[in-house]
Amino acid sequence: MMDIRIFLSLAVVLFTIGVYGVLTRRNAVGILLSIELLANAVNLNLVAFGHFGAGAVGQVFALFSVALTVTEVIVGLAIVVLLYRTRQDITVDLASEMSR
Amino acid sequence: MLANIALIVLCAWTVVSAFFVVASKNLVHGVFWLAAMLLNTAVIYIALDAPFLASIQVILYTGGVITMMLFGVMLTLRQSGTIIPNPSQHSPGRATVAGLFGLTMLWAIWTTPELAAMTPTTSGSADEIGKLFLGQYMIPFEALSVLLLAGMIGAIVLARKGDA
Amino acid sequence: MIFPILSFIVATPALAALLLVFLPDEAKTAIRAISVAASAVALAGSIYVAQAVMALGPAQFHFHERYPIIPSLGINYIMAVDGWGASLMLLTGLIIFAGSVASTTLENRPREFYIFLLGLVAGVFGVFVAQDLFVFFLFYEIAVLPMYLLIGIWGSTGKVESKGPFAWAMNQLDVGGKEYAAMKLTLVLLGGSALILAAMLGMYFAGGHTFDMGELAKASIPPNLQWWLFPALWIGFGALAGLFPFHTWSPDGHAAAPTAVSMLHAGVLMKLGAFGVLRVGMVLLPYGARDWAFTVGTVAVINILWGAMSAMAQKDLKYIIAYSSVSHMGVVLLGAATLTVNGWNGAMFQMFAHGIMTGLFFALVGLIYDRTHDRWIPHMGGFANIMPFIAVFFTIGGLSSLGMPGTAGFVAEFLVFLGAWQGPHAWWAVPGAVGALITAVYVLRGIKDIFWGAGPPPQFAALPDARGAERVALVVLGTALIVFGVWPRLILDLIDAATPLYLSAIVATQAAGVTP
Amino acid sequence: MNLFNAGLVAVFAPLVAALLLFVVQPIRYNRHLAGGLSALGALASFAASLTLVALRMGGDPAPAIYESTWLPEAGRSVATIGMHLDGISASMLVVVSLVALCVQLFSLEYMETEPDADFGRYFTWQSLFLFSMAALVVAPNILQLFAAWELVGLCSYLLIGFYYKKPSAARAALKAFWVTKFADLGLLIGLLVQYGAVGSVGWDPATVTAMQATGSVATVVAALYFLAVMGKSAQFPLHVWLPDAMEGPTPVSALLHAATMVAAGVYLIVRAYPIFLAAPSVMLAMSLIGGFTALFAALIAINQTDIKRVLAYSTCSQLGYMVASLGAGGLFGGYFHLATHAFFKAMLFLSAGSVIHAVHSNEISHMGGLSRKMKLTTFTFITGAAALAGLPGLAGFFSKDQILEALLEATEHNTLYWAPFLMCLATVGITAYYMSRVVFLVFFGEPSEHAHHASEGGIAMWAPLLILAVPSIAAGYFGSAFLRLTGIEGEFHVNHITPVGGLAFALAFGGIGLGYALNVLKLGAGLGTALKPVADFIEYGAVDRAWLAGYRYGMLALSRGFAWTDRYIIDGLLNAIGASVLSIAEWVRGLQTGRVSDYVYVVMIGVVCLAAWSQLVSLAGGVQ
Repeated sequence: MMDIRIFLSLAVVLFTIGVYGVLTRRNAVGILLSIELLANAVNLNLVAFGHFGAGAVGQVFALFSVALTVTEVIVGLAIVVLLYRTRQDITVDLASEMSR
Repeated sequence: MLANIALIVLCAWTVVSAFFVVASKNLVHGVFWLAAMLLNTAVIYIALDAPFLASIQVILYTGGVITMMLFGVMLTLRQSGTIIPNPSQHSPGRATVAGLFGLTMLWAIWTTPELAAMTPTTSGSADEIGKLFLGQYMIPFEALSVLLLAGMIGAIVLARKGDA
Repeated sequence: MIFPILSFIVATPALAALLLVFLPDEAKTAIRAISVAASAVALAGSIYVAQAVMALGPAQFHFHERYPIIPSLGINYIMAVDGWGASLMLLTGLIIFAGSVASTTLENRPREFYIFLLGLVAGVFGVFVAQDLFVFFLFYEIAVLPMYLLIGIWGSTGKVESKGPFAWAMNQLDVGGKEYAAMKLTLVLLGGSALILAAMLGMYFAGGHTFDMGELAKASIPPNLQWWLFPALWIGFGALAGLFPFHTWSPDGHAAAPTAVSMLHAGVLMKLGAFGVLRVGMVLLPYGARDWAFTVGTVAVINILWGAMSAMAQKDLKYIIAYSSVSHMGVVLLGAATLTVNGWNGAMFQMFAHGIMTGLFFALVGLIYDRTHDRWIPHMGGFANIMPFIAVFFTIGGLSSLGMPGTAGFVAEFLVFLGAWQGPHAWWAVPGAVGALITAVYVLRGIKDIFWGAGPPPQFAALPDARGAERVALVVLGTALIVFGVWPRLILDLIDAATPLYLSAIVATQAAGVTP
Repeated sequence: MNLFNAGLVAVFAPLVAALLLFVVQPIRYNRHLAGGLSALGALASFAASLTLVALRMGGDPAPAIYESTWLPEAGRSVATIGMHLDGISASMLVVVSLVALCVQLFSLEYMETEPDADFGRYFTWQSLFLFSMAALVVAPNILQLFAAWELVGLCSYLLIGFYYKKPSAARAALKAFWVTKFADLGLLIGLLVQYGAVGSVGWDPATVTAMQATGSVATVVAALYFLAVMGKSAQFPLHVWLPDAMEGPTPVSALLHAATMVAAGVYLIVRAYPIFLAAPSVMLAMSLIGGFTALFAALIAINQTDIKRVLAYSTCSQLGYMVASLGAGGLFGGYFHLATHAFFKAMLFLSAGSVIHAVHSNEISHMGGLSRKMKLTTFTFITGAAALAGLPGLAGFFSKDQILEALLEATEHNTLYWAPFLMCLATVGITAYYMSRVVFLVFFGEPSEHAHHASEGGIAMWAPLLILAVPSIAAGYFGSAFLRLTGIEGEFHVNHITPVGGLAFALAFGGIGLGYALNVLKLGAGLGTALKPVADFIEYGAVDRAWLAGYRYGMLALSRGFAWTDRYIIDGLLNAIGASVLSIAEWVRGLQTGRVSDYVYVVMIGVVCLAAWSQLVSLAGGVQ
């Protein structure tokens, strides 16, 4: 039962859900949540491959990824806060005014 | 056998919580579903023989990130007592694309013989991870620390009150 | 080590521009002094180089400098000058000196203006002395690009009615505006640059992975390839030289540009294009030149007549001069296409003569425009009564442009026509000469309408004549026109000694068979 | 003083004066200095020219040539610049500098009323003209001749446009320049043809032999050169600029448009005569056009009411004589007539100037009865008119006789020469008629109210008239010396009256008699009036208007077409490309919604496609 494909499939499903979230969410924080799903799916992959042959390197990269994701969340949230302060709204549709 | 059942339940529960991250109408609920999903993943890490990473996951993610998310939600959507909306734009096209992506990936995973041949080994201890970080991956590690610092400063600068 | 005079001349304006960057905006006197001093140094250096080359033998290259830049790609910083380069350096020195002196009256952001102007000049000098195609191209772009800002910021806006089958397009584009003019000029020239770059790379790969122009001249690039590369260079460089039908940036651009920019652009930059066609296109691709000569010459003839006829119908002073530039650059291209010694001498001399003449013209037009804030000739008349100095020099410039003996224009046109007659397509000379006649018609009519007649209109009655610095610019250019017209050998000896060597490769191709 | 130095002084003395005047403003603005310097330049030039003649008369008959390379071609010389000093150029220099000197002296007083600046400007151009003309005369090859030829055209333009504030003067200046410039295309292209064929722009025997060897080249070249001559020397139908050129000050008309500049065309033929001789068909055309111009212009002169225009048409007519003569092989006659005509026509013009100065009008009807008030001017004008009409004993008689002789002789070789001969012969009578008309109307009869206060000018005005009167009367008797000096083959006898001469003599007297009958006795008064519309139609209705229409409806309309096409088609296409790019960009821009999820949507579509493709490839056996 310890088949790598199970973990990979789980990651794919998580990733797919995350993608769907990014595609459909209109709220900036909502999108950030979906992105967390994506990142988590990737981490799961890294750890799975580490367990099935690559060794500690898998975890090292997962840790790198975690750190990057955290940074991204920080900056993303800062932008959200900024967005809110200037516009009183964080619906990303309205951010499309940059195309005008 | 029991382990297998437990794993399947775990996986199913992970998928369900992930689904509600995306599907919940209340944003705060969404954040908590994400926390649940992250904790589930931490358990899976343990199952994958990576307890160190699991602890990081719990501390950093479920502790730090979720707090920050809540913080962000509360800061920006200060409607007390009501449901904080999490509007979505559901469309069949988007669902199809996401679904097709998943199916393609699954197809790839289950048709690749190399994957089937893989057997579990050890994941490596915290010891080994530490040596790798301060040895082979020294420079990326340091660069990452600088990036974190920059992200922190950037966040402060961006979110600072006053002349934004 | 020998003093690197060529790099020094190229660097002087560039360094002066750099110095200006660190000056405060308010120090207008210092800004002007530095700019004029830098261009005076460049002029003095050019004169020194010209006479030294004359003494050392204008047929060979002198003042070599060579430093590798990217050795693995065969890119070197090579500077050297022979008679051709020296004569055009002298032209550049004269024009930039007159131009920066004439611009001392500019009040709107003089610092930035001079920075761009001097940067541009450094590029122009560089093109004339660079012997490495890559560096040549680099300098070429340095010279061309500041034009966008110089016109876009300091230019003036006119109005053009939207008519004809493409009125819809004109409505969309604000035709006549300075931004439009700057944009059109830059886009057309960049389009040309893209072609040049492509051809350059073709030469690089076919010519033994070198950009050294001396080695490329010796490399035997296959005639078939040359047949494809030459038109790219011809159109690419030609776009800058006002080649028909890619010349329409010139009238709008020159009309919109401020005085010194028009002077430099028509006076020197258009020559870069013609020089590129001649020095890179024809000298390095002799087979291409031979096979395309008929097309080049015929289009040049169209250029001459087209420019002259279009100039005749203009009522805007700057447009007249701009179209006349198109016409006169046709003479340069015609001379180049003749593939004869006289034709090439004439082409080089015409670059020189037309550079000075058109520099003078644009300086004068600028002076008139500064005073009247009007370029519409029907509004003018009788200006000779209030600005006799300007009238005299306008007449001198006009006479040179119509090829009056005793001015440099005559020598150039006569040599080109002589070359054309000796070449394989003698008939080219006839429309060329007719172009000179048409020039006589529109130039003298313009002089009559602007300067002759009883008194200026009342709103212009109190306008002053040219003043101190402006007079210096006019006298420098006007005197040069006459001196080089009366005794052309001052320049022609420099050019003539180098021409046969450049031409020899093409002469050799005449004997070879036809390109399939 | 040797030949070289004398030549240098003759050519460059006026240039020094001109440059000083042009560059140094205080000199130009000081009328004493300006006039004096200019006249001094002319005087020096005249003295040097006389020296030249003296040296030539005594010395070696071969031409002395001093030249230096002007245009190099691969180290060789395309053309030289320098001086070609022989009898012809020396004699021409004397004529030019003498007339110029007289004209400049005359101008000192005539132009007195001009402001200082204009006065200085006038003398600057006068000096520049004298230099240009001298450079033309001594040119060692056709290129230098062409260069100087254009320069004298420039001076003509500047001097016709001297009163540039007057629209009619401005127009006349442009017209003169354009018409001659058009004709000069012939000279320019002829030079190219000649150089292309034989590699030389000279007229030396070797060049001419080479041209003859190349068949039709000589004919083409000669025809092209003749086109330029027609422009410069105002031959039909390019004569239209000369009458209008009378807008310039009268002394200018005397110097440029009567005596010297217009004769440059004839001088070119004289210089390049070997080339013309090699082209018999061009010679015949020359003769025909010259003869026709002589007759045509004389006919038009009959009805002019402006005294200067009468003289202008008579200049056209006399130039026609010269050209006709040269076309018939009468080199000496043509050249001799050039010289004598220069003297007496300059004198006529200056006398007319004196009259105009006195009555402040050009109109003949504003004059009349001036013989009582201006005795000296009356004398010189009548002398000049008589010389022009060809009365025996005066300069014009001898030279005109030479021409008619030459034409008659040419009929022996080619009967077509009868046409120019008869036209020239008829012109003798007509010339006598219109000149006597002017004399009777201006100097005799009842004075009009303008003429009441007329009086003779000062010494600066009458002295030049008297100086010019000497050669106008006596030049004919120096024909043999002239012949010897110039080295032209021919014979000349003062006291040998030929039958043709007698006939011409009779015609001249007939013309004068007719003039007396019509203008003094007022017989057949309606005749002139009846003929006037016809003459007017010929002149203004046909030739002039044809040129005007060609300019206005040909050139200007065409140029507007070009400009329109350039702006709205060629540039329009460029604009259309630009606008189309903008439109496409506008459309493409619609894809950029600015919504992150939309971008991710598109990215995901791409990812799915890529993933599916790579999966399919690997299932099919991988990429080999």
